[in-house]
Amino acid sequence: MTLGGVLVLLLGLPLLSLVIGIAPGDLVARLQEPFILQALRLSLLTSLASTVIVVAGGLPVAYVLATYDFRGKRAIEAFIDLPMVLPPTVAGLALLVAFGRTGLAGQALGVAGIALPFTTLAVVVAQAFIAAPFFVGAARAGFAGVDGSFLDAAATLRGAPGYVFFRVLVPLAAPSLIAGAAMSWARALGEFGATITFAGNMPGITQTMPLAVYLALQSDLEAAIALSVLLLAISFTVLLTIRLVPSRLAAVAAARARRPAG
Amino acid sequence: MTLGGVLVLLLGLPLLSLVIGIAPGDLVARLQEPFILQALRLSLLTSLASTVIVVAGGLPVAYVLATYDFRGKRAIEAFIDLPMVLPPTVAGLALLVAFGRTGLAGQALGVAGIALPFTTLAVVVAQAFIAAPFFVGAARAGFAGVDGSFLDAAATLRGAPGYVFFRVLVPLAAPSLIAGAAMSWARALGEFGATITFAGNMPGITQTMPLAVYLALQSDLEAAIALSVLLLAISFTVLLTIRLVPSRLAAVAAARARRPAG
Amino acid sequence: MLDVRLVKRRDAFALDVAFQAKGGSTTVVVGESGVGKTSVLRLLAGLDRLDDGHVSLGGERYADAAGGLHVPAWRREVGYVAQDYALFPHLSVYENVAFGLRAGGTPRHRIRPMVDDALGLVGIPELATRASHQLSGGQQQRVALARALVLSPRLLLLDEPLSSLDLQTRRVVRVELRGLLQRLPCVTVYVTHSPVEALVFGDQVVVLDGGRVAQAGSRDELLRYPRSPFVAELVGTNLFVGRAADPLTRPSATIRTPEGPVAIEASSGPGTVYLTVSPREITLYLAPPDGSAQNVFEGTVLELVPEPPGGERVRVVLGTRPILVAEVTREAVAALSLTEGMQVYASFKATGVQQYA
Amino acid sequence: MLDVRLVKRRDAFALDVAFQAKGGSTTVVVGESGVGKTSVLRLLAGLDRLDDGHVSLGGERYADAAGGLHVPAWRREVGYVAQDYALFPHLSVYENVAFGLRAGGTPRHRIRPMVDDALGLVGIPELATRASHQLSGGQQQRVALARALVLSPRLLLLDEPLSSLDLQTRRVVRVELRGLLQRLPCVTVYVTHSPVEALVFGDQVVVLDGGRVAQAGSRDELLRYPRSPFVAELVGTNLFVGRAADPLTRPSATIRTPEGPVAIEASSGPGTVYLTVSPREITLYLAPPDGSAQNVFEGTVLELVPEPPGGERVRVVLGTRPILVAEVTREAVAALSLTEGMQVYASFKATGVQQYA
Amino acid sequence: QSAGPAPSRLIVYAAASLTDAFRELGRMTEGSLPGLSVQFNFAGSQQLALQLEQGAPADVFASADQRWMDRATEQDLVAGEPAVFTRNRLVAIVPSTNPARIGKLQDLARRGTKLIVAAEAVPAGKYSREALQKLADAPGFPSQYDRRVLANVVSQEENVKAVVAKVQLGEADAGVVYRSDVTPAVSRYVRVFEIPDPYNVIASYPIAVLKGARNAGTARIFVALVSSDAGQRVLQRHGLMPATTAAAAAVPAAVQP
Ligand SMILES: Nc1ncnc2c1ncn2[C@@H]1O[C@H](COP(=O)(O)OP(=O)(O)OP(=O)(O)O)[C@@H](O)[C@H]1O
Ligand SMILES: Nc1ncnc2c1ncn2[C@@H]1O[C@H](COP(=O)(O)OP(=O)(O)OP(=O)(O)O)[C@@H](O)[C@H]1O
Ligand SMILES: [Mg+2]
Ligand SMILES: [Mg+2]
Repeated sequence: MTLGGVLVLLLGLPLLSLVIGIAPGDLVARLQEPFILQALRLSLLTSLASTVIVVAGGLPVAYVLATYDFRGKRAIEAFIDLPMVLPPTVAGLALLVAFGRTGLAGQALGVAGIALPFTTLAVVVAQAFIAAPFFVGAARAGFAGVDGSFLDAAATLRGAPGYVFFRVLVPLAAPSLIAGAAMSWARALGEFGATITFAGNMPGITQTMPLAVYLALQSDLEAAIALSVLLLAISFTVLLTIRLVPSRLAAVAAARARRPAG
Repeated sequence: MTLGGVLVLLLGLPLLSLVIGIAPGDLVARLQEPFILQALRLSLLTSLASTVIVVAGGLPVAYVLATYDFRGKRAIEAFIDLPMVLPPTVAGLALLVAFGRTGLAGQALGVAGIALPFTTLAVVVAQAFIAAPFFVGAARAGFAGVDGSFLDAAATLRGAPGYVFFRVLVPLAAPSLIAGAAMSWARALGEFGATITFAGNMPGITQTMPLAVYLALQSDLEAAIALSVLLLAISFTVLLTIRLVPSRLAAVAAARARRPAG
Repeated sequence: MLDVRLVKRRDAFALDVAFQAKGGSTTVVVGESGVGKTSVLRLLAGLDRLDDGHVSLGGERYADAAGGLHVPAWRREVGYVAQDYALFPHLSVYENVAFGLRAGGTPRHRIRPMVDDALGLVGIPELATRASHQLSGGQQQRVALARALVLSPRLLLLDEPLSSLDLQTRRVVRVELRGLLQRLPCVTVYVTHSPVEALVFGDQVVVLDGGRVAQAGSRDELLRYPRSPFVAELVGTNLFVGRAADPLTRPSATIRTPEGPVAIEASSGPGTVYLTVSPREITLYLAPPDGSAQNVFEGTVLELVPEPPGGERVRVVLGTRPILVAEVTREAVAALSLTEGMQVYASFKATGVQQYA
Repeated sequence: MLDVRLVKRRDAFALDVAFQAKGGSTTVVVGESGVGKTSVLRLLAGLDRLDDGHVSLGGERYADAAGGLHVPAWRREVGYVAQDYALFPHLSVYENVAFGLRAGGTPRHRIRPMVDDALGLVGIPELATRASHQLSGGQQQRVALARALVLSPRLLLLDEPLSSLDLQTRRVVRVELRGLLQRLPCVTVYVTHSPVEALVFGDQVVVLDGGRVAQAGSRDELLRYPRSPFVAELVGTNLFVGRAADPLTRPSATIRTPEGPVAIEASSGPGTVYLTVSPREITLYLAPPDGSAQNVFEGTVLELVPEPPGGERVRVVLGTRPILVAEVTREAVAALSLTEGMQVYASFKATGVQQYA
Repeated sequence: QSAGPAPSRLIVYAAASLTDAFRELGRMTEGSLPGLSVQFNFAGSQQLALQLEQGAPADVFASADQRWMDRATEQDLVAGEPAVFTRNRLVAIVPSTNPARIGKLQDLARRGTKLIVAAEAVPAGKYSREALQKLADAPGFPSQYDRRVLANVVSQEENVKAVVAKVQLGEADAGVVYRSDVTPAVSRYVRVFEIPDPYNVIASYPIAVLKGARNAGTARIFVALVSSDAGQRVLQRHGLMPATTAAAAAVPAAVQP
């Protein structure tokens, strides 16, 4: 218990310290600054876009991982988790090496006339790279948690696999999917190292909130802290929503799924 | 399915790009360099220490979150997840503000003659701060997954709460606990931003592998990539082990827990 | 020895049960799924808290809602065998049985002989070193029992101990368990949904329905004097509840029931009267029978169930009000060409009615 | 119409079952927990793959292990009502029933009348707008049935459809379901562990034991001619399997069984002979009976079970070899002072034995 | 492409330490060329070099360090000769609370002083070490001054701004940073100790128009503005020193004569 308290202090004090000493009015004032607004808008836009990509791509990956067993599955799972443990700058470097002009995929893209780095799209790619494991992990657990009897029932009711996926599996795994999506959204929102390395730091194009924090840090520590608190507030709101919404949904789903005692 | 492939490529290509072009011999040669060895040793030491702290502190926190329902529980959960979404530099800043010489807790520590920043202990604290949510999340799910009937049985067998925790709950949640511990270990191993901000960068004292990688990046790109691959290989090994060991353990536990069809 | 009143309120469910039991006796709590049987045991074990009432064992008070007293489970001298046995999967059979002794601080050197004794008592001394997943259902049940008994509980709680065993094993274990319970000095509360087990195990039977006691008594009392539709269904007879019409007449009397008057031989007195009619006392007709039979009910045949062994007799469930069950011979079914959905008249004589207050 | 051989091998379990069934008929597959009942249904529905054998419905081949043919579940015209009903929790009753129609591409304007019809058929037209968690067990069962029937399946599979209903609801639903199945033109395979349901529903009864068919036939056949210890136990009679000793003698013959010779009136011929003895034919003695009763078995009283209604008769389970069940009156129990563990002699007359090949 | 009408966008890759000054210069350029939008990519010089190598679409590169400009030149990314447009000098800073009671540069050698500098791989770190070496030979400084000071180093930061932040927060007793890092926002929290010119090391900031520039013309205008008197005044206001001569560009890390 004491140990637990130590951990809570370890987590709580730093976050509290950041928040203390920032006047709420200051936060609101910052929100008026056009360059902050721009960064905030870009952050919201790109994190949303990367979340959409992560969700769209993560759904089938999570589905396959939750459903099938095959050789090398564990390796793929470990592989998908790698971005989670890679120092983000290294992650950005890896992205640059892969999608840069001379990179493996970059050359192919270059032939097609697409240059990824230093575009808003690159921000999205960097965020997706970092955030994907969060969604895939949660979605995988969510899919695995859906009672197979519903899928079997759907199959015996003429439900082709694709139909069953969208009409039964996704709705029933919704709480986990929402939680995973929100979590990866928040992670994308906080992404810094991979973004600045891979996408650069161009206001309006690639300068997201964490990058703006970094620049503020160049001249004014307090401004940087104020911006961080802003980011923190947004993240906290998202995370709290993650916690509250799915538990509501889960409660509803549980109530719905309640069977007669048997 | 195509979308899933895109995601796998998105994750795979950058990692592959890093690894390609690095001669295995080169990696081995790097391992001889004393400053790399030093950083590696420090990384292993601190990540292990922070994992121990996270586990020791996380166990009771996860237990309380998994077991009890109380007002503000969701907020605490969201709170514990915050380090996961905070840009690590901001996290380091927050740690400085809290545990630094002039910080909330830092002043108290200072009275006790303890100065945290610029010490190896600070590295451990920074890693613990970032890695804790990973363990708490996994442990919480693990505890929640232990069938309450075992705990009830233990209680009716004269098992005081503490006895039950260590003799029943922890052994039965072992697969999740191990997975969570290994995950938070890997995350601590990769920690960069919070470490350098809070603990600084001093070879042999606070310079971990990711810091060495970053500094190598300042002067020698190839060296940085080689070091990254080294870090990647270690992370991958850990993550693969996480995936393989608990599934073995789980299989054993499942076999053990198998009941007569009823 | 055991004196309890257990009140527990949940969203859509309220439990309120009181009973006493003597040392060495077995009380069977029987009822359908969801009536609150497991809730009763959990409250007795101290795994849940009472909303009202009390639990007293011997002189000792384990729980008293009024006084806010709640001795936690691990401080009660209670043995609890859960329906799923809940053997610790990470421990061997020996370690499972030793668990409670270790937790309670029994000196090391005394543990082995006590565990060996307990395993011997339940007849599986040779399984000590097995892992708990290497046991059949019946063996698991024995280990769970040994694990509880080794602590010499003063109150033994068994939750559907036989229900996860298959037919063959169940009969064997039932016989052994019955013998064992008769030898044990502790108070036993045995929960089941099986009427057979209630009748085999119960020195006292408490029938639960919707969280309340529908009827309680010895097994013979229940068999002979059902006092609720649930118990009547359980023991397979037809029940009417009514009031005698005053003044009492002989040789025939009429009891007013919600389903109409029932003629009986003689009424024993005023007040509530229970009437049972055995299914064999009921005769079926295709047309309304003439005068002599006083009690006639009309309805459709709901179901025909051949009775084992051999199907020589057939249970006929009738859609009368109330639903009546008749038992007739296969020949009678053939003679009347009884089929489901057919309109029939059921009749029984005043002399075929058993009555009690 | 339906012709199947289902072979499925698992770690510790092997299923090998073959049967045929006519259109409009109901085949009940009955057996204890774990014998493979659900496995049979899943193979028929196409939810699992055959290891060997085939599934043919009408002229159509749904699965053929030899040819590697496996029509997936969603392409079979099969309705499957799982034991837990598996109503989609995120859909209303209406949407649950409409699910299969939408999935199969039924034109929009035809869906509503079809759903309404199906809900009417199962008697719950008024529940269309309910959420599936707002239903009682019986109502859920009806929705699951409607959901399957609305697709007009050619094969209807029901997995213990009544087992999660309580006693009172179960009787009502049983009657309705029986009526409905009799009207439906499809082949129905009905899985249950309840002997009563097997006897009520089965035009044909397939008794499973350990993944194999222990006995199959009409319900009367089963009731009268049990051919395995399992079926005998199910129908509540005592069974001996043996061979007639040659030459055949009259008026008395002897059948050699693994448990010793059994004397009967006359043997019908050589070969395997099944003998049943009704529990009522068995008389109990405290001392070995003298000459006239030819069949005497010795053993202890394992269990005394009062029989409902009223407990006037008591089933006595005896630890003889084989285990015999006797049914005696309560007075007989009192007269012999029968208690569990007592040594007794059980005897039956040659005339009390039924025999068949 | 550069032959067409003046494009509306100029992209400048500049070292993060130039953030405030360049933003102002950007606005000035926009003022003089209506319709033009100057956009900056501020990051570490080495990150910028790496990005340019990977084909980043930039017109101008301003590095905080000669090395990364050299690398860009080697990679054949630079059009013409890079020019040093500004210079920076090192200062020592202590928190305004001055917990270690530093009164003069000599005090940095006092045992137990928590000093932080940039890592050697970072230009500021290299320069700091060079300056300390020079001070060791200066009158009034003890022998082995550089060693004793370096023995007090508790952290070698990857970024000179991190040095500023830690001193500002009072975590370190002293740090060595660029003069330009002591921005108005920072100056409230720190005290500055100048390092005398003879012993100081002056960092040169080279700037160059890039080969891949979409609008080399506008890029040259911007570079000219930076080097102009007006531009130099702006840089000075942000704590940077003027580049004395254009020729200085050829001299790496020139020592103040
Ligand atoms: N923890 C709980 N929270 C809310 N309701 C509960 C809880 N546990 C049980 N119930 C409800 O209380 C009622 C009684 O449950 P209980 O488990 O005591 O029944 P039971 O008689 O043991 O049933 P079964 O024969 O199915 O085991 C049921 O309606 C059940 O849904
Ligand atoms: N997916 C599976 N993998 C391995 N074994 C299985 C699987 N499903 C069932 N079994 C085993 O196959 C056997 C038959 O199971 P099945 O579910 O068909 O039995 P059942 O007769 O339906 O039992 P119940 O009455 O308990 O529902 C059992 O021994 C079971 O343990
Ligand atoms: Mg129960
Ligand atoms: Mg089944």
